[in-house]
Order: sequence, then C-alpha cells, then structure tokens
Amino acid sequence: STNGNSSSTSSSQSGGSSSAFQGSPNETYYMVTFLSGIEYWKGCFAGMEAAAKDLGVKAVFTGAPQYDINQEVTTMQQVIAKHPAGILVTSINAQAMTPVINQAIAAGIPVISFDSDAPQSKRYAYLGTSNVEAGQKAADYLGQALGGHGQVAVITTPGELNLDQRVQGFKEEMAAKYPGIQVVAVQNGNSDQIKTAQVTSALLQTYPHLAGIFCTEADEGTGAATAVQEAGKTGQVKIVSFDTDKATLNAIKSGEITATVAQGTWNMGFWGLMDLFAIRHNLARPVANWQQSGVDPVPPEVDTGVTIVTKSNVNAYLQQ
Amino acid sequence: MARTLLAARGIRKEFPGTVALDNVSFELIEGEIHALMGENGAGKSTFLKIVTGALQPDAGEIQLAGRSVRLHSPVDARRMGVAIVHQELSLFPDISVMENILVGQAPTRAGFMRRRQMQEICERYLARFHVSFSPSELVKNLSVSQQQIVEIVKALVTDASVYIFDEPTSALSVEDASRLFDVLRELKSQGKGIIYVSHKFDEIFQLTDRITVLRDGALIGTVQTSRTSADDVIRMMVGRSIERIYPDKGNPEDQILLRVQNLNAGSKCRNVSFELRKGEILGVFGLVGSGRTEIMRAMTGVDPRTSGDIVLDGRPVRIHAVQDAIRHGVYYLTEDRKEQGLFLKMSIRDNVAVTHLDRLAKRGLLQRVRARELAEQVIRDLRVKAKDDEQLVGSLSGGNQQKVMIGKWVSRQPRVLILDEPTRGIDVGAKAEIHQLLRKLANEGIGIIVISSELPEIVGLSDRVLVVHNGTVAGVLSGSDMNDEIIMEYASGLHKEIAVG
Amino acid sequence: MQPTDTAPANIQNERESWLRKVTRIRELTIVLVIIVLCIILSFLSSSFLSVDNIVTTILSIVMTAIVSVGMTVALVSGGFDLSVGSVMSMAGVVTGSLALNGMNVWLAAVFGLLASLCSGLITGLFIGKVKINPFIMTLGMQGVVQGVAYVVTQGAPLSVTGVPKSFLYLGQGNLLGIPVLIWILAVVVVVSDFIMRRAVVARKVYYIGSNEAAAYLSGIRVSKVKVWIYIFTALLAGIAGILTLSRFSVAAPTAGQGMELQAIAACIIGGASLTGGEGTVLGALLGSVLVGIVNDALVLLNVSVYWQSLVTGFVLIAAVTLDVLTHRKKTS
Amino acid sequence: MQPTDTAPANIQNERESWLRKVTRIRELTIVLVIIVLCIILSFLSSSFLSVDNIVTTILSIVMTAIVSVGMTVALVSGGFDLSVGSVMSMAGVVTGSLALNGMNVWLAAVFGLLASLCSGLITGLFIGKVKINPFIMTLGMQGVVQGVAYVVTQGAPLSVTGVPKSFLYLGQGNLLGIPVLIWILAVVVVVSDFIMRRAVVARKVYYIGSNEAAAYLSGIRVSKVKVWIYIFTALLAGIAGILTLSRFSVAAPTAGQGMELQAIAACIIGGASLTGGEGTVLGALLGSVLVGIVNDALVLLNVSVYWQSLVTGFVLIAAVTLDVLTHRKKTS
Ligand SMILES: Nc1ncnc2c1ncn2[C@@H]1O[C@H](COP(=O)(O)OP(=O)(O)OP(=O)(O)O)[C@@H](O)[C@H]1O
Ligand SMILES: Nc1ncnc2c1ncn2[C@@H]1O[C@H](COP(=O)(O)OP(=O)(O)OP(=O)(O)O)[C@@H](O)[C@H]1O
Ligand SMILES: [Mg+2]
Ligand SMILES: [Mg+2]
Repeated sequence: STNGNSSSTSSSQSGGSSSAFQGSPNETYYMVTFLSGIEYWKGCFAGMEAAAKDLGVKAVFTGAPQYDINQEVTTMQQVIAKHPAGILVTSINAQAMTPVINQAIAAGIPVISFDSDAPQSKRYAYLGTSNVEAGQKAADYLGQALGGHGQVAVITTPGELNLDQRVQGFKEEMAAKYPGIQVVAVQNGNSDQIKTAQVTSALLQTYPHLAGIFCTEADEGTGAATAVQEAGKTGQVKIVSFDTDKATLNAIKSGEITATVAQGTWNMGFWGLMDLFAIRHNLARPVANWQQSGVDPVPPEVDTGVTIVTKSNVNAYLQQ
Repeated sequence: MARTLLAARGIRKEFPGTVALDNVSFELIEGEIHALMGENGAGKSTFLKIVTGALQPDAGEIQLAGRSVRLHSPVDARRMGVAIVHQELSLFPDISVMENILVGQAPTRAGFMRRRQMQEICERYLARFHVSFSPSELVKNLSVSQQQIVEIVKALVTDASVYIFDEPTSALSVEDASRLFDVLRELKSQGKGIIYVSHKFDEIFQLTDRITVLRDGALIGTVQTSRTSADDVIRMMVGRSIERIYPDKGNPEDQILLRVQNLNAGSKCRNVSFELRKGEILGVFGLVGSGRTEIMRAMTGVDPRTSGDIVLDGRPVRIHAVQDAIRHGVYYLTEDRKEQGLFLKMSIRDNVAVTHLDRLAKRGLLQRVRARELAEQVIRDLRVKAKDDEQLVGSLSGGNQQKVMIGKWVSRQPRVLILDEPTRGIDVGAKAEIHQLLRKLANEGIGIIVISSELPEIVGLSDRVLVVHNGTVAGVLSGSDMNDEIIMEYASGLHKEIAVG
Repeated sequence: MQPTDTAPANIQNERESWLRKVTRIRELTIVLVIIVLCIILSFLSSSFLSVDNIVTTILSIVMTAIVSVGMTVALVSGGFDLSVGSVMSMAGVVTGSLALNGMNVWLAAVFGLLASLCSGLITGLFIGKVKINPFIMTLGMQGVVQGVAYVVTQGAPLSVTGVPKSFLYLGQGNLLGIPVLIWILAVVVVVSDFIMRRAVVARKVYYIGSNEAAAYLSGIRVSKVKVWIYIFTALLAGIAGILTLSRFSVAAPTAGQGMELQAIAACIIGGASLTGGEGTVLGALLGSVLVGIVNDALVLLNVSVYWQSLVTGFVLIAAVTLDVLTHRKKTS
Repeated sequence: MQPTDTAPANIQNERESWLRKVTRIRELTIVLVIIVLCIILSFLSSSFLSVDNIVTTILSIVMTAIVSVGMTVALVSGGFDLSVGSVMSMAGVVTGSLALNGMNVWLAAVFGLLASLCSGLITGLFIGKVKINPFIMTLGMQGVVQGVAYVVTQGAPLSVTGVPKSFLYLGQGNLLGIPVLIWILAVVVVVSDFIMRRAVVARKVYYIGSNEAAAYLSGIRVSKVKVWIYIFTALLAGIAGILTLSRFSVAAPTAGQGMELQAIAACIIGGASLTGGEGTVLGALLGSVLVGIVNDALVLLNVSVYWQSLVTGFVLIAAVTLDVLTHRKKTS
C-alpha cells in the first residue's frame, strides 16, 4: 500500500509534464545569504540558476546586505512570509538561524543549508566545505610551497565566523604538520584593500623575512598583493588568497598571488536546488513515508570540495 | 538703617589683554533700585556676571545678606536669591515660552511638570506686559522685543531678594518699559533690591535711587539720583560732558532716492508704500510687533514678498534676494546682532571684511593687509573699544559689538542704509557719535532709514517719521507733527489714515 | 533665492496651541508617508499585509527603535552617540560569557547592563566634564567597547545554551499572541515619550540642546545632565543587546554594527536635528518604522541585492525631502 | 563647574596675533603627540623609523588624507559628508568598468570624476537649496552612490588589466624615489591649505559655518556656496577613488567603506568641529597621520587583532583629551 501511495503522489505532482524533473515557472526558490553584496555568492547562485533553468523554475537571490544576525533572520522570515517552494540558506550564525529554519520547515517549506550550516536545525541537507578544512588545505599548499620553513602571516576580518574558522584550520594544520613554519601574526584586513595594504606593508616591515601570507578573503588577497609588490617582494612573499573573483585570478596569472582556495560554490547552488526540488516534488524516496519515519530523503551532508587554484589551472577558472 | 542685600569689595577681573574690573566695590540695600552706569566696555556686564557666579573674580569679596560667599556657578547665586536678566538674550529658542520662563522652577508633581499650572503662572506675569503671544508659543517665533519680555518675566517669577537687569529695555517699547518699571517699583516696595543697567538716562532718573558709575573697569563713584543730574553722570562716565546727543536736522534734497510701492509680505507687511529722499533720515516708528522689521526685510529681499515695486533713483529695480539689495547699494542692518548680524567666533577684521569680499579680493585671494586697514579704520571711526582688529567679536562688550556691525556696513558706501535699532545698548557718548555719523552720511547724499523704539531718538534724529501700525503705514509725519504725542497716536492706530504715498 | 533657514522671520506665527499642532503635523507627514507606502506595497505584494509579515517587520526594528530612543536624547542635547552599536554587542557578550561560565543568566544580564552603564558613564564624563567633542569621544568609545567585546569573545560568537526559559521568553516568547519583544518596545516608547515630554529632568536636555550657555546661566548643571544623557543612551543600547542575546541565543561581537547610523537616521527622519533642541521619541519610532518597511519591501518585491542600497538611499532622501517641503522645516 | 563653552565669556582674548598663534599652537599639540608617539615607537620597534616604514605609513594614509581635506571644507561650513566613501568606490568602479569596456583609461577617469561631481552636485543642491539636513542627505547619497557601484559591478570587484602604464604610474610609480601618490597628496594638501587660508571663496565657507544667518544677510550666497562645498568634497573623494584603482588595479564596490568616519575623525583630531567655523587642511592631514601611525604601530607591535580596536579607541580619546586639556579648546 505504501508503494501505491507514493507513486500516486508522484504522478499527481508531475502530472501533465513530460518528466518528473520539470517544475512550473511560478515555482520560486530563494537563496538567502548574509553580506549579500559580495561576489562569493554569485558562484553559488550561478549554480542555482543553472539548475533552475534545467528544471524550469524560478530562482531568486536575496539576503542581508550587512553582516548582521538580525537582518538575516528578518530576511529569512520575510521570505517565509511569501511561502516559496524552497529555500537555500547560508547561516550567518548557526544558533540564531536554527529557529527560523525550523519555522520554514514547519510551514512546509523545504530548506537546504549551503556554505555555512546550521546543523542543529531541521534543514534537510548541508552542501559545502567546512571552512576549517579549507583553511587546512591552504596551509598544506603554503607549507609545501615554502618547503616547510619560514614565517607566515594571516590576514583576516575578525568576528566573522566563516573567516575565523578558516584561520583556525590554517593555524592548526600548520602547527600539526609544518613545525618549521611559524605563524607570526594574525592581522585585521577588514575585508578592504586599502586597509589590507596598510597592514601588509607594516607586516613586511616588522618581519623582513616573511615568506608567506594567507588571506581569508578576496579583497584582502588583492590588497596584500599590491603591498607586496610595492615593497618589491613579489614572488618572494607567497600569497594564498581565497575565492575566485576576476581580480584574484588575474593576480594569480600575473604571479602576484601564488594560489587561491576555490570552494565548490557552483555545486552548492546547483545540487542545493536539485535537493529542494526533489523534496518539494517528493522525487527522492529512500524509504516510503520518509516524512513520518524521520528519514532524510537527500544526503544530509555533501562535501562540495576545495580546489587550490594556481598558475597551472587558473585558465580553467578564468574562462568561466 | 536698611539691610545690605548684596555687597562687593575690591573686585578685580582680568581678561587676557584687558583689565575689565579693577578694585570695584558696590553695595545694594533693601528696597532700592541701584543703577550701574558706564560706557560700553566699562565692565558693567562683567561685574554682574561676577556677582551672579557666571564668572569668577581674580580678587575681591562678595557678600550676600551680610555673609561672605563664594559663587562657583550661577546655581549658587540663584539659590542665594539673586535673579538676573542678562544683556545678551539667553533664551531657549526651540522651547515654549512657559518653559523658558520657568526654567529650573517649573511646578512639578513627582518629577513631572504641571503644564496647566505653568501656563497659569506665565499668563499672570505676561498679562502685565499685555503680550499677544501665548505661553505655549516657541520662543524662536517671537520678535526680539517679545523675547526680551520673556527674559524679564523669567527673572520676575523667581522668588529672589536681589533682581538684576542688564539693559532690559534695550529692545522694549516705551509702554513695555513703563510696565516693567511698575513691576520694579512693586518689588522695591516689598523690600527687594534691584540692580539696573541702562544707557537710557530718562529711565535712570525716573526709576533709580542711587547710581554707581564705572569707567574703564574702575569705580568712579556712587551718587544719590535725586542729588545729581544727567550731565554730572555723563561727566562721570566719559570724563567730559556731551553737548548734544542729536545732530542738526539735515536738508534732504527733493530728489526721490527710493520709492516703495504696494509692498506685501504676510500679515506684518500689508500694502506698504513710502519714499525716501536723497540725504534724508527717515525714522520708522511703531509699537512692538508692528511689523517694522518685516517691512524692511521684505523690501531688501531677506524675506520673500508677495508683491511690491521698488524704484531706486527713478529706475525700477528687482530685489529678490539680499544680494540684489546689496548690489544696488541698499544695505540692511539687522536688529538681532547675535543671531543674524555678527560672527562671534571670528575676529573684528573678518567681521568687517565680510561685506567687502568682492573688493578685498585680488585674483581670488583675500588681501589681508587691506582687510586689516579696513578693520582698523572701522575701529577708529566708530571708536570700538578693542585690543586690536584680531580680537574676537564675541569677547567685545555688547555696545562695541553693535559698533562693529554698523561699521561693517557703513564702510561700504551705501546708497540706502537701513538700520534696525542701531543704537541698542550703545552708551550716550557713542550714541551721539553714531547719530553724527548718520547725519554726516545723509549729508553726503545717502538715504537713511532708522527703525527705533526710542521715541526721543526718532524725533531727535529723523527728518520725517514713518509710523507703522499693525503691518501698515499709519502715516508719515514731518515738521511740527513730529512730536511724541502725535507719533504715539498714529502708532496706536488711533489716527487711521490713508497711507501717504 | 530664499532666505536662509536660520532666519527667524521664516517662521509663521499662528493661533493658540501652535506648538502642539505643528508637532503633531510634523510627525503626521511621516505617518502619512508610512501609510502611503503601506498602501502601495499592499498592492504590489499580497503578503505585505499578512500578519506574519507585519510581525516580522516590527520585530526587525525593535532593536533599532530601542536604541533610537536613547539616541534621541543625545541628539536633543546637541550631542551624538556613535558607540551605541558596540555597547549593544558588549552588553550581549558580557552577559553571554558570564552565563556560559555558570552565572545565573539574570545576574549576568545585570552585569551586562552595568558594563553598558560604565561605558555610558565614561563617555558622559569625558563629554560633560572634560568637554571632549561627542563625535570623537563616542567614536573612540566605539572602538574601546567593541574591543572589549572582541577580547571577551576572542572574536567568536558565543552560543548561549541551557539558560532558563524565563530569559529566552523575553526575546522569543509571546504574550497575548504578540511577541514579548514588541510589548517591551511599546513600554519603552510610551514611558520614554512621556518622560521626554513631561519630566523635569528630561526637559533639561531640551534646554541644553537649545542653548547650552543659557542653560548654564539658568542654573542647569550642564555637565551633570550630559553625564546622565550618555548613561541613558548606553542603558538602552545595553537593553537592546541583552534582548538580542535573548532573541537569538547568540552573543556576537559584531552584533549592532552600523546600528549607530541607523538609529541616527531614524531619529532625524523623525524630526530630530543634529544641532540639538529638537526631536521626540515618537519621531524616532516612526523613523525606525519607515526604515523597517523599506527594508521589508526590498525583500518582498525581490529587489536585486545590487539595487537595494540605491533604493534605500533614494527612499530616505525622498522621505526627508517630502517632510522638508511640506513643512519647510528648519535644518542646518 | 565651568561656564559652558558656548558662553562668550569663555573666549580668551590674548596679546598680539592671538588668532594665528593659537591656530599654530593648536596644531602644535597634535604635532607634539605625533612626535612623542614616534619616539616611543622607535624604542619599541627598531623598524619603525626606517625609511621604508615611514614611506609605507604615509602611503597608507594618502586616501584618508585626500578625503579628509574635502571633509574639512564640509565640516567648516557646519556640514557633513557621509557619502565620501561610496563616492570613492563609485569613481573607481565607473572608471574601471569603462576602461574594461575599451575606453581609454584617462577618458574613463574623467567620466569617473564627472560621476563624482554629479553626486556632489546632487548632494549640494539638496542641502543648499532644498535645505535637507546634511547628515540624512549624505547618508541617503551614501546608499544611492554605493548602489550605483554595486549595480555597475554586480558586486564583483573589477580587475582592470591592460591599461596604459602612465595611468598605473599614478598609483604605483615613484618620482625621485618617493611614490607618486605621496607627491599627489603633498600637492593636494599644499594647494588646498593655501586656498582655505587665503582664497575669498574659502573664507565664505568659514563665514557660513560661523553664522549662517549673518553670512546670508552679509550678501554671501549661502546655498550656492554650499553646492560648491559638496562638489569639492565629492571631487576629492573621486580623486581618491581613481587613485585607489590605479594603485590596486582593482575597483571594488566595497572600497572606501568606513572612510567617512575615518575622515571625520581625522579632521576633528586636527581641530575641526562639527558645529562649523573651525578646521584647517593642515589639521586634517595631521589627524590622518596620527591615525596612520597608530594603525602602523598596532601591526609593528603585533597587538592582537582582538585588542586593536580597543587600543585605537583609547589612543583616539587620549589624543583628543590631551589636546583639549592643553588648550581647553572649545568643543560642542
Ligand atoms: N570673555 C572676554 N574675553 C576678553 N575680554 C572680555 C571678555 N568679556 C569682556 N571682555 C572685555 O571686558 C571689558 C568689559 O566688558 P563688559 O561686557 O563688562 O562691558 P559693559 O560695561 O557691559 O559694556 P556694554 O555697555 O557695551 O554692555 C570690555 O573691554 C570687553 O572687551
Ligand atoms: N522670526 C520670527 N518668526 C515668526 N514671527 C516673527 C518673527 N519675528 C517677528 N515675528 C512676528 O512678527 C511680528 C512683527 O515683528 P517685528 O520684529 O517686525 O516687529 P517690529 O515692529 O520690528 O517690532 P520690534 O522690532 O520692536 O519687535 C511680531 O509680532 C512677531 O510675533
Ligand atoms: Mg554689558
Ligand atoms: Mg523689529
């Protein structure tokens, strides 16, 4: 009986269309972010839009312009008030977002978490790379590039959780695997080129033998590159940055930045929407009646992977 | 023997560069009205600030009710029963009249104001001055004279033993002044002591019991009012006698310099027409709030107007903004020198230079030497008591500030000069000088309009008098009609005549 | 060319109860702007007038509005407080970390408030007694207080778990179907409004803002009142911080960032002026509401995030221009 | 208790050339603070007084200082400009995107400057003619202009490649061993300082800031001058934006964020006041330098990021307190 039940649901929902993976154009899925203006989300949303196009549904990008818990919670609530078909959300803060995510689920709106998770919430799945792991990857790359010796510094924006985690992963990995490398300073670049350039210059003064810099954010990467160049130390000081915006990629190509950490942003958006769609249309049914039995219909945790982009593979990214 | 309410001994106060007071002693007894007189900058206001705790003396002793006290702040003085009306208006523009009056002493219940009761108290006092505004009006909407009344009432509501008035009537009409005097006499009869500062001799002799004179910060002496004369007091004040306060009348040319026709701008300026001849001093008189200021502001483009033509030297001119008026040589001196006239935080030089910017510029740069010469000339011509032309205007005495304001316009060769209460707060000597100066300018062919609330000044100075009543021209008087009674009749609206064209 | 705004002659002098009339009318413009905006929005988006959305919108402005009430007092006095945002985060962080270390959360909240009061006291003393410019003083305190929040948390947001339900009720509970936070806001606004209009101590703030020298000469202890002003401002910011903690169970050192400008904007939209002497609590509330509605509309109407700040800026200017044009109110 | 600062009685009246003396002396305090700080730092860190570090530090404040010069003019007039940071980023973004679309970069820079002037013109017209409060107007423009930058870039920093060397020389080149940027700053400061001290048009700004009503009655076209003030402020912000682009070869829509507060802080440290009438270009420069040194020191001394804002705030307050205590300068 369970079999018949679920097949009837399936047929009724996809009825009229040629395939199960075909939605209706007024079916709207939202991507909710914080610091919504930054370039990073564009990769995620590009993936979501690609999926939306394939599925014939609508994808809308929105979020809180500032790094502000209240703003993101409010935006999420406002989106819920519109009863969308599903929400892809990245949480500025896991704890603070948990109740609203649950509120959406309770209202029957499927929610998938991407990039920054809210693990305690009832979201169906999380797609992303742990920022700690991304930091570790950066450390591994820089550690090897420096041959396991030398002084390195970190430039970050303190107080932003995802960035803090990258720093944490970086430092832990360095301490664990590269005892010859010293993390001499963690400085505030405030996600701003001018500020980062100032801090980097001062770092270069303070540590004349500085061999590497890890920047947890893209604007900090380009700012640091400029300062290193102004000091005439391009190449001498290896910079590992984060994310794959045009400026960073160009800087890699020209050798001002040695490498950057690329997260699987496109995949987060693409598979995130696929998950939402599958849940919405009840296409994924690992067990019958998963709703009642508490079984997750989609893979609960998906690692979208980390790639280190260097001069050797930068062209692939530049062509996107 | 009456009790001494307030005594000061050997008071000295030095400002960097000026000794404002030197060894000044003073005594105020129960039931007396004691005048404090002196030229502009003699140190009167400074003395009063010291006895009310707003300034600290460098040396000397102050006694209140027989006890030696140290006043650290105005609060101390207030608590010991000294109330003061300061020379410079010290009101709160954004706040209602009643809260201004009852600042610090509003009737309260559990920390909250009792508005009804406040209103009653204020109305009671304001009624004595027959004012037309309500206690809930914002002070910034009142005219200068109305504000002065508020300021006075503010002191009167305080239950004090000593009341101090620093030039309370400088912006008041004669009626309001006499209403104030009634109140003062009443206070006197209750055994209060009153210190009264004024440059108006008639008031002093009408009202006060004793006169103390200061000159250049030094005590000249204290005399019984009844046993002295104006001439004696003037001599004490300035060290010489002043022959005459008003210059000879001029002989204006027949040529009409300025003609205003059907000027309309709100309810305080309705259908105003008048003319001004070359070389003439036209006095403008009216009761408080009659709209004299509004008429002149509308005429000179300060305030927008709804209609009206202005003909200058036979040619119609378009005046829509102050700059237009200035371009045509029509200058307006505001009555509100502190708020609208002067740059208190800037030097005398800067204050004078502002009206000459176009002439002081050479290739866009300010010529400092010429600016200094100009300022020094103003200081000399108007005998401004100042250290030099770089002294900040805010640190000048009230009268000297007024002189700077006149100077900055006079030095720019006007064709028509409009002065709103130009001699407010100016001492006898300086007043005579300003009158001479105005007459001299008139004789050079300039047309001068003087708004004044002082009837004697109007009569003494003007060639003709334009009387304003309730926003309209009640009449233009000349020759023998130009006397106190007739002018007052017109001003009170008793002689409602067709405006003279 | 028109006369400058400070020229007194501009002001109309009308009949009785002028003051109250204009005050009402002035706030009425914003009320009208808000109403018109609501009508337009309800046509553009069906969910705008839903109960959920209204509650969400009000909830989103609770903190801004509470902080704005404090800011109003500073603005009325002719001052300024740029440290409110960091005081807000510090209060939350102090409370949170004490609670995490085992202290009863209510007691911890008292310490959080005390820390805020301390910051307000220092600000007030420097501004009132040493006579430091409020802008630079509060900008400095913004750094110091934010620094305290960073040092306490070492940058990481504190997740506060296991605190008593009674505390969470403040930020997450409902009373008569309406979130407790909204009730709190209502109480703060009504009480503060009454105090600012009627209490003698609050009127002193208006005196100081209107003419500081005259206030001094009238026997008002200007320095002392100023100290209290900044204590009050900090107190409200502290309350907002603790309520934020209660609402999200998270104390982030970045909470409240940018709050100062939002609050000042709300106050000025509501009729306060940076030169002091003007401003009401009601105005601050209405200003916050207007900003809240605009933010809500951006999401509801799916305005592209890249257009949002443009639209917000535009609406801000439009609202104030409208207000100025209808009242030709003095600015400077 | 002392008399309040606005009481005329407070104003000190000294001997000859009082005004100039105090002006000099006032800036001297900051100079002294800077010197003392430098001496202390040179003991604490051997690299502090190295030529490289000095150049680096000056380089780091070029943008702030240029923007502060413009801000000084707005502050002197009694105004305010919160939009400078976004104008900066917009100028860079407009220039960058035009250059990326094939326009000659110098021509693109002209368009970038024109866009800045436009923004300044709008701000000036609303403040000068419509008489909108400068705070709210420039806050609104901050949003609008920032919005333009976002819309143009769709949020992504523009990487400007392949532009002529001559353009990059502005931000990256050296002249006589000193970075061109520092020469540019020097020229801007010297010229503006001269203008502000001597030019008639600049005196008008001081008059307006000192007493707007009196300035109007004295025949100064207040509204017109105000329009020019905000055009000038925007022009300098635009220049800073284009120089930033030239320096980094990247035009980020987020560049210049927070610049407005830094610039205002620099001006106020340098003696400007928010009530207008006071402030010099030299002061703004010194204020920027002080802030730059403090920022440099934080890194040189390896102060933990979590302590940095605390230390900066503290130094800010200390510097201004010292200044006030030595001069009992008027604030308000
Ligand atoms: N704050 C100050 N700084 C410097 N000089 C001052 C200051 N206050 C007053 N003076 C000077 O002290 C002297 C006395 O001034 P004061 O105001 O007491 O005169 P006054 O007798 O009240 O004159 P007026 O009749 O014009 O009001 C003047 O020379 C004035 O310039
Ligand atoms: N700035 C102002 N705003 C509003 N109303 C004003 C203002 N100034 C004056 N008024 C009103 O206009 C009326 C006329 O004032 P105005 O100053 O023109 O009178 P006046 O005849 O010049 O008398 P005086 O100068 O003696 O006060 C007054 O009743 C006052 O209430
Ligand atoms: Mg005096
Ligand atoms: Mg008048």
